[in-house]
Amino acid sequence: MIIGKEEILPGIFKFEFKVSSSFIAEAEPGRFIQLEVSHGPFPVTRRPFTISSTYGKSVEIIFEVVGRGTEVLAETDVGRSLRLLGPLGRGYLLNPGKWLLIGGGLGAAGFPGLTAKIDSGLLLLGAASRDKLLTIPGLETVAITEDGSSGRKGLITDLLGSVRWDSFSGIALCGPVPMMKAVFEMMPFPAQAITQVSAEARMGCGWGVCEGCSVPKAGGGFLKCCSDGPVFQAESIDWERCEGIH
Amino acid sequence: MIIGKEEILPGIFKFEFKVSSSFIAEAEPGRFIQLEVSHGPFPVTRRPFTISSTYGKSVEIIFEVVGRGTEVLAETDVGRSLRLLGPLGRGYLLNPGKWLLIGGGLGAAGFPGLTAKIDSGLLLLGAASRDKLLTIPGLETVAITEDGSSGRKGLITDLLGSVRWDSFSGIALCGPVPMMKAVFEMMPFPAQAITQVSAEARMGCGWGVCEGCSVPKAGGGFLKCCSDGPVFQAESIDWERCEGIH
Amino acid sequence: MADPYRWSFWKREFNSPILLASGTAGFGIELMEQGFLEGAAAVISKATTLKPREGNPPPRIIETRFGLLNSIGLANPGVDEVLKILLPQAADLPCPLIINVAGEVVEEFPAVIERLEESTVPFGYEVNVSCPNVAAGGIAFGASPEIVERISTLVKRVSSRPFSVKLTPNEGSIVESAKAAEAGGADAVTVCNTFLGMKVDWRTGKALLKRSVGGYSSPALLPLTVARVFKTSEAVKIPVLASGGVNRAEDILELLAAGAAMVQVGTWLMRRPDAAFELREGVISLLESDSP
Amino acid sequence: MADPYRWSFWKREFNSPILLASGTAGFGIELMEQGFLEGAAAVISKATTLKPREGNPPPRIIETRFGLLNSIGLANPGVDEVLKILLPQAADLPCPLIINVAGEVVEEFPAVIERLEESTVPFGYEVNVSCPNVAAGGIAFGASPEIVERISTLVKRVSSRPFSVKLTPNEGSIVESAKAAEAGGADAVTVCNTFLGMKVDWRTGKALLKRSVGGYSSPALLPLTVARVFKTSEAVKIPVLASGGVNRAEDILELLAAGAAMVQVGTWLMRRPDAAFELREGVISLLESDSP
Ligand SMILES: Cc1cc2nc3c(=O)[nH]c(=O)nc-3n(C[C@H](O)[C@H](O)[C@H](O)COP(=O)(O)OP(=O)(O)OC[C@H]3O[C@@H](n4cnc5c(N)ncnc54)[C@H](O)[C@@H]3O)c2cc1C
Ligand SMILES: Cc1cc2nc3c(=O)[nH]c(=O)nc-3n(C[C@H](O)[C@H](O)[C@H](O)COP(=O)(O)OP(=O)(O)OC[C@H]3O[C@@H](n4cnc5c(N)ncnc54)[C@H](O)[C@@H]3O)c2cc1C
Ligand SMILES: Cc1cc2nc3c(=O)[nH]c(=O)nc-3n(C[C@H](O)[C@H](O)[C@H](O)COP(=O)(O)O)c2cc1C
Ligand SMILES: Cc1cc2nc3c(=O)[nH]c(=O)nc-3n(C[C@H](O)[C@H](O)[C@H](O)COP(=O)(O)O)c2cc1C
Ligand code: FES
Ligand code: FES
Repeated sequence: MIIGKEEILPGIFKFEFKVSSSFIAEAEPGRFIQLEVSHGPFPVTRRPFTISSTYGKSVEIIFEVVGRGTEVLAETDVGRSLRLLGPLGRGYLLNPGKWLLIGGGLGAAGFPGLTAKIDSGLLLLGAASRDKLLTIPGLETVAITEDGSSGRKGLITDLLGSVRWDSFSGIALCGPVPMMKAVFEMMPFPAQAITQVSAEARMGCGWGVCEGCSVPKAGGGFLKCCSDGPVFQAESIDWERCEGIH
Repeated sequence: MIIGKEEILPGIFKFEFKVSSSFIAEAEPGRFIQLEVSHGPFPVTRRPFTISSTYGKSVEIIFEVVGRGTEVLAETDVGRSLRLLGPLGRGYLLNPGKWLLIGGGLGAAGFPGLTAKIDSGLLLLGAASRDKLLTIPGLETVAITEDGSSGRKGLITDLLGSVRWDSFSGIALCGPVPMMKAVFEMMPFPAQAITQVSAEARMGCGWGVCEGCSVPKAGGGFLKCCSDGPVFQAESIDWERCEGIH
Repeated sequence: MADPYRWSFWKREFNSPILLASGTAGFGIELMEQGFLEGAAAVISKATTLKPREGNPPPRIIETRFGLLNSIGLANPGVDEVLKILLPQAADLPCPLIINVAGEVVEEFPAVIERLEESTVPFGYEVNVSCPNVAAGGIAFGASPEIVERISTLVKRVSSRPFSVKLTPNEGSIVESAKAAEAGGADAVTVCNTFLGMKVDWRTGKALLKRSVGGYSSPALLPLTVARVFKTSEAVKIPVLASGGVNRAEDILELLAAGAAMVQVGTWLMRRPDAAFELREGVISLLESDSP
Repeated sequence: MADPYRWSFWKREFNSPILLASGTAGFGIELMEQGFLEGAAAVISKATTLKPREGNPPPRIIETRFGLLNSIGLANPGVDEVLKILLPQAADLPCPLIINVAGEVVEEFPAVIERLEESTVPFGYEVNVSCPNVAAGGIAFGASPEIVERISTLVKRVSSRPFSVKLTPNEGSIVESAKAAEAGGADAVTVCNTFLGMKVDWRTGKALLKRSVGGYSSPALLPLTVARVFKTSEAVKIPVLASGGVNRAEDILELLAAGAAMVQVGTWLMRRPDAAFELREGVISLLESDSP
């Protein structure tokens, strides 16, 4: 059941669902849920959303309205029950020490939950404009927007020059594919090796059976976003073959 | 636009629509409208309803909820606009004198408008129960219900024995096909010859192009319910071949 | 203000890509009388056969949850009546009229068209090979590329006007049939007719259409038409006229992008007799909003 | 309270008419782990081929307005891995497992099945002749009754277990193919695989699936399946397993009334992993409400 709903930015919503305690126990950062957005048969498949954070017996997601499914979802009111599958997939492999979180747009939606599980961290946050810039509490944050409406003006890659890569024990990267690819390619090799990305793919089932959610694998073949991921070692992905997927 | 809505009997609604004066001018008794019941694409076709009556610049229909289209319509509120085509088809050929109106269930929905155009008349009205028995003002009425909950108990054919057929100059018959067939077959020949029936058929277009609404024609072939009718000389229909159509 | 958008086929230019599909527009006469032909590039008539056909027993139209089943059975007054009554009335249409032709045997197609050549009204023909070939036990003519080519060749021989062959998605290979139509001299292919469909009442076990199976149309079938238009337009050089599943301006643009020269609107026209006008407006405004 | 309703095929009786369709249930292992196999008479595995197949490049799944396009490309680890890893895990399934088999050439079908005979796990096979026949330029095996019969005969020869031939609605004649499968010794036909579909972005002119066309599934296609089940079940004596468009208990009863022995659920299972349970409950309660 939806117990909280807030339009945190124009067209960007935070929804809070009541869930079971076993759900909470398994809701590791980086895992996701499959939400049935409509009661009727269309859209046919569920929609995947990263678990943003959990509180007590509730789970939060943050999503942007980008098409029919998210539109229908945004119109759903508090008190309604939606079928929800999860937590699904594999989340972040956590290790102690300081983390660098790099998020583009809604890619940062999963960072609140991750923040709660790491010792300390620095967040680089990019968005098109302040209207699209999420607020992730509890972390030192450097923000950049394409139009300069908040923080510095430019792309997130413009922030990378000053990063002291060797001060981090883990790196989390999430955002649109071209942004992840660009960031990954600018990283020095040792940083690449400790980077985990949260990938996105069109999903059919979300639980490993349909082979719909393939992500190109380094060295050939494909990974399943929903069950091999959605969080992957950045090095395990073939970024060249990712081009144009979304 | 819907300007009036009333549930006159359980599951039976009267809707009033605002229409143009040219519509009113052409709204002869027995003609019908094609109503677009939903904004979305399903159900695909419009739904036909007899013009029940007209007042000033408004038209009334009376309908029963029997499936998806009428369900959606019944849920539509006053103030909403629905696309409406009409008046369509051919209505009653009116002649002076006393008329006999024979209506079964919702078949009487078009009688208010007819009543307004004839000199005088007698109405025989049948229904399954009082819950389905329409009230047609302005006519001497004999009612009969299958369960006896209003008027006499029985079928409308039970009323025919006492009818003085030669006292009428016109007969209008409307109701379910088996009822119309039974009534027609019990009539003496001269009465058959002055009987007009309002037929029903599944419609595609409603304006004569799709050939979907065929009604078996006496002597072979088919009539188009929507443009040759819906009101026909009872003798022009092949009642045998009508069996099982609805 | 004149908009710059133009579509063309058969050496003629139109300000709309929309054709009104066979069986859903009559001969255009009722629509003309209501002023509803604006926005239509051309009207395609209901099926015309050599002899009058009374059509199938009712019910002929059944709605399903997400679409429409029809089993009209090519009801039409026959080519003599068409020539005598309907074509003279259709002479006043504000847009060209294409006559859809059907038959029970191969020879009936050229026979009907030979008769239609007597009239000056038709702009061209649409040859419906989706109907059952009585001589082949009821399998559609369109199931066999050889028969499609044969019909095209025979029609070509008697016709002074361009013609399209309307293919079936239910039997055979639509791509092979399109190639066969082209080889036989067809000037276009229509892709495609309705898909075979049926509805059964599980409580009684009975089909709801009197003739059990019929043609199924639905906006949900658009992706099926898109795929078939894409594949046939890759395989032939003649224009592909798309038919199936259109009820929005976006649908028309999608079919054009997939390779169609023109796009037909059928079932939706029964719901919206002014569909051509509405959809053309929609197409133009999408194109305008898209142009830089 | 035990309900009296039973369905049977291949000499086995089930308390449900529901099969989980190929490609949407894996090998049943994930569903078993979640307790979601209750209500399923049997699971049909994803396609198994001789060699491992990595499948098509993404995107492989695209939603359209009223349905789903998929272009998985028969991704699977190959029969060796299936025998070594998946079948041992699937040995614990609470219901039978039918292995779906695909191939690029005719000989691959019996070759895969010969290997599968090494395992005691399969209950039977489903032979997918909807995939492209590489030796025939990519036309589906199912387009030709001769090839369907040939594959059936070859499979029959090596198989100790019953098998169904899964037909395609896109090419050829589904009725002729069903008869050919029966003639070749098939123990059932599955009617049918997905319809060819496509979605194009009109602004860019590009297909949304990387491989342009794919298989289209939608609840709106139910009437197409009903018609094909009706026609094939009239033409053959072996059981017809219906597949396509099911998402309600009524749909299952309609397909059974049209002639199906069992009914598959595919796309809907991806949305509702517990679909078998829900739908079976629905079927039983409709049957109960209908009985006098
Ligand atoms: C593991 C995972 C986690 C995700 N987490 C979030 C999240 O926390 N917040 C959020 O806003 N979004 C998230 N997404 C993306 C979200 O699922 C899509 O935006 C949503 O499914 C779009 O549905 P729609 O019907 O509104 O759009 P559609 O009308 O289906 O498509 C609109 C556009 O959205 C994109 N899109 C559609 N489906 C997907 C998909 N499955 N993955 C990626 N892009 C897609 C396409 O570019 C498409 O053109 C996540 C996706 C995945 C795979
Ligand atoms: C000329 C004409 C005038 C009509 N006037 C009235 C009227 O004044 N009041 C009224 O209540 N009904 C009238 N009807 C019937 C009305 O059109 C149908 O009840 C309605 O279309 C059912 O739509 P649905 O979607 O609710 O039902 P559906 O779900 O489509 O069908 C439910 C059941 O209704 C019956 N039905 C469906 N369509 C028709 C149809 N076109 N004709 C006859 N039966 C049908 C069938 O038996 C079907 O099993 C008229 C029909 C015609 C042809
Ligand atoms: C009621 C009806 C009658 C039709 N009659 C014919 C016909 O006579 N000849 C023909 O070639 N196609 C006929 N069709 C098919 C349509 O022309 C069109 O190809 C098909 O319906 C798919 O397009 P749509 O989805 O726009 O309806 C008919 C379709 C319907 C719904
Ligand atoms: C994602 C997906 C994968 C599929 N993979 C296979 C497959 O590997 N082999 C096969 O025979 N059918 C495959 N199918 C077809 C289904 O088994 C089923 O026949 C079809 O989707 C129609 O049924 P539905 O409407 O219930 O989905 C697949 C369908 C989908 C949606
Ligand atoms: S979404 Fe089905 S396997 Fe990943
Ligand atoms: S409903 Fe179309 S011709 Fe009568």
